[in-house]
Amino acid sequence: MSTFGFTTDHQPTWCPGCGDFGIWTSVKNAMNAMELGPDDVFFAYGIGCHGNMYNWMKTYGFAGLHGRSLPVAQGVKLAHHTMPVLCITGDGDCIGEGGNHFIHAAKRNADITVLLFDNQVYGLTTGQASPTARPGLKTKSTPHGVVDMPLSPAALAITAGATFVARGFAGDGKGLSDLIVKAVRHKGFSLVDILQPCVTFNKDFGYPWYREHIYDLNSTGYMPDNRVKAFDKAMEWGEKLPVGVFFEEERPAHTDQYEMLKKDILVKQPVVVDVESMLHEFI
Amino acid sequence: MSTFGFTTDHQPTWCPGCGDFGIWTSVKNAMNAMELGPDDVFFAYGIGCHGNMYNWMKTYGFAGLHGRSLPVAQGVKLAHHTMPVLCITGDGDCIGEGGNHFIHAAKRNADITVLLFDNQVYGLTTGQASPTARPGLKTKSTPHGVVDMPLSPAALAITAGATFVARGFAGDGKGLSDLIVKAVRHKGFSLVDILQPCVTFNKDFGYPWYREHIYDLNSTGYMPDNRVKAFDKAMEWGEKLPVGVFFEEERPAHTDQYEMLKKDILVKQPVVVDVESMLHEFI
Amino acid sequence: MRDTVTWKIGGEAGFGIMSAGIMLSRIYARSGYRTFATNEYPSLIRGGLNLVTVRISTKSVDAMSREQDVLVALTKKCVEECKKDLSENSIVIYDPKDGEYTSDDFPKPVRLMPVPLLAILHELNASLVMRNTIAMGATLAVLGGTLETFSQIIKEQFGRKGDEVVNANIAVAQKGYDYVKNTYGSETSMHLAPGGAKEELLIINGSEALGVSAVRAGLKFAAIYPMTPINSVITYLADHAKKYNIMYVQPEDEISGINMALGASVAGVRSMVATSGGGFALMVEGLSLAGMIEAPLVIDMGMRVGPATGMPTWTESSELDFVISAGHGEFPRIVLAPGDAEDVFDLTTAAFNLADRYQVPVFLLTDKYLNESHWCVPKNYYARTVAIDRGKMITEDIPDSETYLRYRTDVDDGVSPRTVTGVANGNFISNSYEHRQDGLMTEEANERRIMVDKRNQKFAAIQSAAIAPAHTGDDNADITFVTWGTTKGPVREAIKLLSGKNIKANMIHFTWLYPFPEKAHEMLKKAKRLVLVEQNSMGQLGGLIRKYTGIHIEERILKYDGRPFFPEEIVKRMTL
Amino acid sequence: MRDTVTWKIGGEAGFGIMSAGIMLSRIYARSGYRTFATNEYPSLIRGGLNLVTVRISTKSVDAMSREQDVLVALTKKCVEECKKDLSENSIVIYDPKDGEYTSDDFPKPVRLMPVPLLAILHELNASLVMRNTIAMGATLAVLGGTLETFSQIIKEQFGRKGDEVVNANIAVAQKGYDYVKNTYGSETSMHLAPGGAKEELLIINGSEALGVSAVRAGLKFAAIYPMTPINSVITYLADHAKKYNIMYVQPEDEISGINMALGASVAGVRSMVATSGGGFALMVEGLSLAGMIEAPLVIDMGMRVGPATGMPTWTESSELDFVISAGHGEFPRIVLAPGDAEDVFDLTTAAFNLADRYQVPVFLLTDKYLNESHWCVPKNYYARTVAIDRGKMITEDIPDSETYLRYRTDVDDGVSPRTVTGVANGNFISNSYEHRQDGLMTEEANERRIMVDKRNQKFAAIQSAAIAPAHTGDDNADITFVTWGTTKGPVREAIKLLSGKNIKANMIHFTWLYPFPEKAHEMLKKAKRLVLVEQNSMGQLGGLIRKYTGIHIEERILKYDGRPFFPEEIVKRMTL
Ligand SMILES: Cc1ncc(C[n+]2csc(CCOP(=O)(O)OP(=O)(O)O)c2C)c(N)n1
Ligand SMILES: Cc1ncc(C[n+]2csc(CCOP(=O)(O)OP(=O)(O)O)c2C)c(N)n1
Ligand code: SF4
Ligand code: SF4
Ligand SMILES: [Mg+2]
Ligand SMILES: [Mg+2]
Repeated sequence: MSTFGFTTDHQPTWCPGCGDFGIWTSVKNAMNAMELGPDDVFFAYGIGCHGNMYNWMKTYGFAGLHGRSLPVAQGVKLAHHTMPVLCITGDGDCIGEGGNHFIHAAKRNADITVLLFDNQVYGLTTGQASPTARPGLKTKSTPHGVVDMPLSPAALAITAGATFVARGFAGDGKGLSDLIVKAVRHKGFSLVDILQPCVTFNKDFGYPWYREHIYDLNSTGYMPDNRVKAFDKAMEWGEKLPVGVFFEEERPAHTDQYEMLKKDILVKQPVVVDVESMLHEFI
Repeated sequence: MSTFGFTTDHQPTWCPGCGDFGIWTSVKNAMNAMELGPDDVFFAYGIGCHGNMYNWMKTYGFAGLHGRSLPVAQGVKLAHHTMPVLCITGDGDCIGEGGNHFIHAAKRNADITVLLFDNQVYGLTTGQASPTARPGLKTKSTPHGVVDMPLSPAALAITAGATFVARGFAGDGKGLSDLIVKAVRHKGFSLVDILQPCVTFNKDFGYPWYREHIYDLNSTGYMPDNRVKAFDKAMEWGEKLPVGVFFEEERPAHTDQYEMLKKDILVKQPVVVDVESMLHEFI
Repeated sequence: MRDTVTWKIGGEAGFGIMSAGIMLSRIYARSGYRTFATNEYPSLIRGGLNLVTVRISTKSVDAMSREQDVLVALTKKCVEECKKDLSENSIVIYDPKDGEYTSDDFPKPVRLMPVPLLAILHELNASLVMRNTIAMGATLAVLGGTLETFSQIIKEQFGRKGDEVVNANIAVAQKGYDYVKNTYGSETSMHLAPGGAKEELLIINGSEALGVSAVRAGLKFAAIYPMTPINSVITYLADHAKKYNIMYVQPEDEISGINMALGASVAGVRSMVATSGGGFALMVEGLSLAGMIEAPLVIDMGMRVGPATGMPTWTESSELDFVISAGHGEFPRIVLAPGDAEDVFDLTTAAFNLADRYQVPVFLLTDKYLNESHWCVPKNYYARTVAIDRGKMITEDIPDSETYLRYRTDVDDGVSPRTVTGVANGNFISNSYEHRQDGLMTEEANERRIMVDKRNQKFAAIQSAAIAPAHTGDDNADITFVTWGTTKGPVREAIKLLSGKNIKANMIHFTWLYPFPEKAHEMLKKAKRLVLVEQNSMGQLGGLIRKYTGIHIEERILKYDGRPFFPEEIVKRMTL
Repeated sequence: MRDTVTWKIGGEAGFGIMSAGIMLSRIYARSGYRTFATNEYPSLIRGGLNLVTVRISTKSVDAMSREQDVLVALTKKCVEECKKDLSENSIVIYDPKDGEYTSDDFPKPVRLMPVPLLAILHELNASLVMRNTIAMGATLAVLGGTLETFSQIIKEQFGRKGDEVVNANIAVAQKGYDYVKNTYGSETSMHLAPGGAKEELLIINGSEALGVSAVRAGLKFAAIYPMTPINSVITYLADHAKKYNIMYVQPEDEISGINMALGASVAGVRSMVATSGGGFALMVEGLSLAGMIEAPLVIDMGMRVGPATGMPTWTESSELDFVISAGHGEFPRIVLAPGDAEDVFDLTTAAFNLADRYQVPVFLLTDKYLNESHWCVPKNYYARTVAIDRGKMITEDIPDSETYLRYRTDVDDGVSPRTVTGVANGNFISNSYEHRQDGLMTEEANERRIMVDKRNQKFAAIQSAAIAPAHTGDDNADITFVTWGTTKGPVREAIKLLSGKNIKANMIHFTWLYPFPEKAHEMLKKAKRLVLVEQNSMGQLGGLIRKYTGIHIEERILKYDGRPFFPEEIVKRMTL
């Protein structure tokens, strides 16, 4: 088995202590566990601190627009469906700006893996509240504390039709890389919502807070086989906060719906047109 | 009690038999039941067959862009929070193009009422599949039938934080206008997902089909007080299909979060600035 | 006997108005005539008034005439709305049940030919949807045609539904035909002169033409959200996806559409989007992204009446400035605007090659008039071979010893070779941030400047491929019309009308709008008197010309009421 | 003694670089000097190199100089990056722990003043975040200032945190001050001449200035999605919302933002959005909607380096063409571009009035340089009364006998009176479809034409309110710089530099860009030699000028590397 460092000449620019470091390591470990090298995998990045990762992660990739990594990923997947396609996205990127794409990618059961760096803030724009921010969180855009209810990415995915929904923690390297491997191996839309401490703009939810509150759902005997139960768990956030696999289901992925992809990837499909028959219908 | 016809010199242009006629009547009846006249209420319309209603519905209104009636409604509500604000929207408009606004308006618990004309198709663009189209439905964009799972507007609303979620049927005038009254009277985000036959582009789901399959949830002893149960019901679609109120909850609405609105509507708030103190911080 | 007849049919949506127009076009196209059909309908599904106008001629047809010679009115409203556009001695076919008229009810004297459509249906126990078939039979009698080709087309069209349907249709057609012959005699003033040599002609609307051309050009991926006037592109692609191994996806919105298309493009397939102004507005950020990552993309931008929702089913050409300047930041793009179905073929196939060759977004500025009119074009024009040039594309693995630089700057046309996904050692980042040659981010002043210069270098390279405007007509004309896109046909016919008045006019017609074709300057300078003709209220091409040449065209004929130009109207609005 | 000193401080994000710059500006602004501060930082939150440059002068300061006189380098990287921009005899303050240098390590001879920052912190048991405070103390010693005002500012700033913090800060500042005085003597070549009369001056960045001005102008509603470079607008509005009864909403995306703002506007409140190019791209459809429904709206469009994500924290002015042509269909809009903090006040207050008076969207084209630089502006300038003109707005109930027509066409400026929600008998539809006078849909040709003409009528009306470009400098100059927005300051200083070389130059500076101000034509025609100066690669103002006047400015000084112009550079790039 060959292992890859995926390194470039850029150094990570995340704040010291940022949860993104841990996630990055887990991502690389997961790739190595699956023996996927820089030319074997495609990463579509959002814009945010999370997205900056592309500069130190050498693979086929696309650092596109804020909120749009899921459509890009789906386009790539449809054109090259044998390649694993992952999204590196944030809570602002994926659930704020890109919320519509999120529910629709899940609905289509697009065969992509979404790694959501969930820190409750817009990190890169210096700390406004994101859609997952918990009530009370004081940020630049909510000087008196967040008032509305947060959105749960996991619950949204479950509602919209995702077939693999999990939550991980940036501080749990091994657990997280295992979840990523499962998510990538899953055929269909997979989400790993990753609890990520932002040490600079979200002081309320740091490593200690998460360590104290999370518990491993799958070791409680919970079986991820029921959408309603999964929804219930995905909405849970209080004294205890579950991590692990919430839901898993086998259902044809979006790319399974296209007959022609059984032959070859779209990129390699020739242009075959019988001009006579093509024009016949217009005569 | 004064009653209003809300009429203009435009005649409805919906296809004969379209479910939109029935909804329109229920809407007018609901307004009359609440004694709301043309100057007392604001309607924000989407673009679609549903949205054409503005031409024969005389009130304060806004026929904006495809998919954007919810943001418009929220802007109006924030500026004039004592006025009831309703959205006339479609499954394409609200869950396709406008999906992101839908989940975020629900999250904010914006005090608006969303009437979703749910016909499973893009009617006005001559019948492509919409996000709520059931598997198998043949449309112009899915000549071999819809393949992916539909989105449930009710389930999405429940997941995103809506505080009043109901489903009605265009063919049940009385039941529907009652639901609309409840929805408008509810303080916070309210959705009435309205099953609407499109006689021209969706032959699979006509009046008879719905009449045969729907049942009144609230007369089964179901209590709309639990989000998880509501989710379960909102995902139900098979031999039986529930209509009625799925979920209801009291929670401060978006406009309740603004201290200053306790004084007066924003439109009437004077410009009060003490220039000295304003500039002091920059010296 | 006449060279040309303009025929119009009108009724409610659902009456089969559109299909009647297509069928009439087909009948005559198969019989050695040229045709052209336009439609008008309101933005609603049922009710209202749908109109189709078909011009049939023994010669080529470039535009619609302002007046019609034959009107088939299936509702009273149709008579009311259309009578003002009838020429002297026009024939009006209508069901007397819908209303009784005398020639005096019309602005100009017409010949009334009531045909009891409903009564005939009743008599034959035929269903209401066949009303248009009777009207077609009656039409053929009026025009001096036969039922032969029509019957053939009925067989082809309804064959799948069984003999009964076929025969019923033929029977009602015959009834309509006979009724006219028997009641009004076999000679009318509208008999067409015999058609010419029979050439295989396509009756195809602009959207279908674009779909066919795109497939010919190797299109593999299209993500299109429904919107008038490009819905027929969706229908064409969705219906033919399996047959031609192409992928059509209906995205949740236009933003997703363009980003999916860019993903597919970067992965290595020819990819496109189609939309109208409002949908394109949502793609503007994605356009800027395409410019930055240098991804090929073809955008079918179907114009209609704006701003905002406007009049969605009517025509206008007011998105020229918009597409040229859309997107934040500065980057090259190409803007093409076909004027007719021939142009659609040439420019669509060119668009895909240009997009790949220069790694830029390429616009096809179409409009409602182009997309929804049914054009008549020789099959041979569309049967030509299409050369596919994917530009600098690397599909072979790169040796371990080489370092691949996606945005290498040592290229003199600004275009760097790109890999497709999966090429060994070919990985790179398509980066929306400013980047170095390897695709990774830079904020360094010098690297930024170099990368802007690289992208801007393409302007010169593209200019060398630019298509000069077409100069048609007398070189020494006194009047030179300057126009673009679909005003081509009306202006061309206006020139003919002027020449009938002994006024020599010619035309400079732009199909390549941007980067502004340098050759246009010389052409414009030579003209004696320039007259700008545009389907918008601001004279956008005029602005573009002044911006790039300094030439100010003061004389302008602008139209912005949603209706296409009629040749007569252009002549009328000239100061002669 | 010097009239002017340019001081720079650099270190990692989190070192308090930005606040040091503001504090130094405040100290000197309170002491009778003028200041100007710019910043540079990469698009990341930590690490990297943040730089703030402050120019302090006894005279007015219009721009930054290319070279610095004093550098406070808090990291080794800072020395490396900044040494090339030091002028001869510059003073370099640094912590010897970060590196040891001799003057030879610098391109030009400098005076090194190592200050043991960390050692001092250690000695006083002070925390690392106070490092910049020592550096400030050292700075004041170098510039020949006192600690008095600085101590006062420390008290104001940290007062809330308690005496301990205040005293600790003052103590470290004193140490830094004393260290320099004791080690390097009390005279340096950088001593500033005494300040002038003390006038109350604001130190304010462009975003704050815009926020303040908007509130003064009666802003009531803002929906703004975060984006560099307008994040400070959000912070300002969110922090002051309660105090000034304004509503700030964070929308889920920019599309929602502009549609919320239009809803609020139609309901009757002054409303705005702010964004950068990528976010504005998403608002383009909403812009067209605003044009169609004739809703007032102010759009703060903060430009930065594009295309796409580009270099988000750097400056460029390349969205002029974009905002002028953005949106499908044709409709009037107004584009304004402030050049400095004074302009921000004047144009922001004007923007809200213009939006209401003409019922059109109005752009404030700002940029990163304007938004994030700290300007020094007399308080009196900002304390002036602001006249609020809401235009044709109906807030009183309409009698039952009257029929209210929202889009009545019997107005000669194209502007029809609008009601606010709730006015009795005032209900109407804001309609994105083409509409009749009452707001209901029309597709009729004539009604369409009339409504387009009505909207286009506003162009002439707006033209009468247009602000001609500012003509500054000698009327008979040999060189006329033509520019817009924030290049104003650098060009103004370049003119001074040229005048030092006995070359007479003047400037035509556009703050009102669109509708193109007619008066500009005459001004441009008079000039002997026109030189275009723009912060973009295509010379967009140049294109606009040619489009509207035919005048082609061939000589162009363009910059597009993300850095603002320096006056010296403009002079250098001139062919003299
Ligand atoms: C269209 C658009 N709007 C806004 C921005 C500005 N922006 C950049 S990153 C960001 C938020 C990032 O938040 P999140 O996705 O949570 O990422 P994080 O930085 O927290 O990892 C925003 C709003 C942008 N780049 N593009
Ligand atoms: C930005 C944009 N995209 C596309 C369209 C075209 N369009 C008009 S109505 C419509 C779909 C309407 O579907 P739905 O909301 O379900 O309404 P219905 O007609 O079924 O009532 C679409 C796609 C548009 N007007 N604007
Ligand atoms: S701001 Fe927060 S999310 Fe961004 S790099 Fe720093 S710690 Fe990480
Ligand atoms: S197309 Fe369908 S939804 Fe639209 S008016 Fe006709 S029946 Fe109603
Ligand atoms: Mg985040
Ligand atoms: Mg629908």
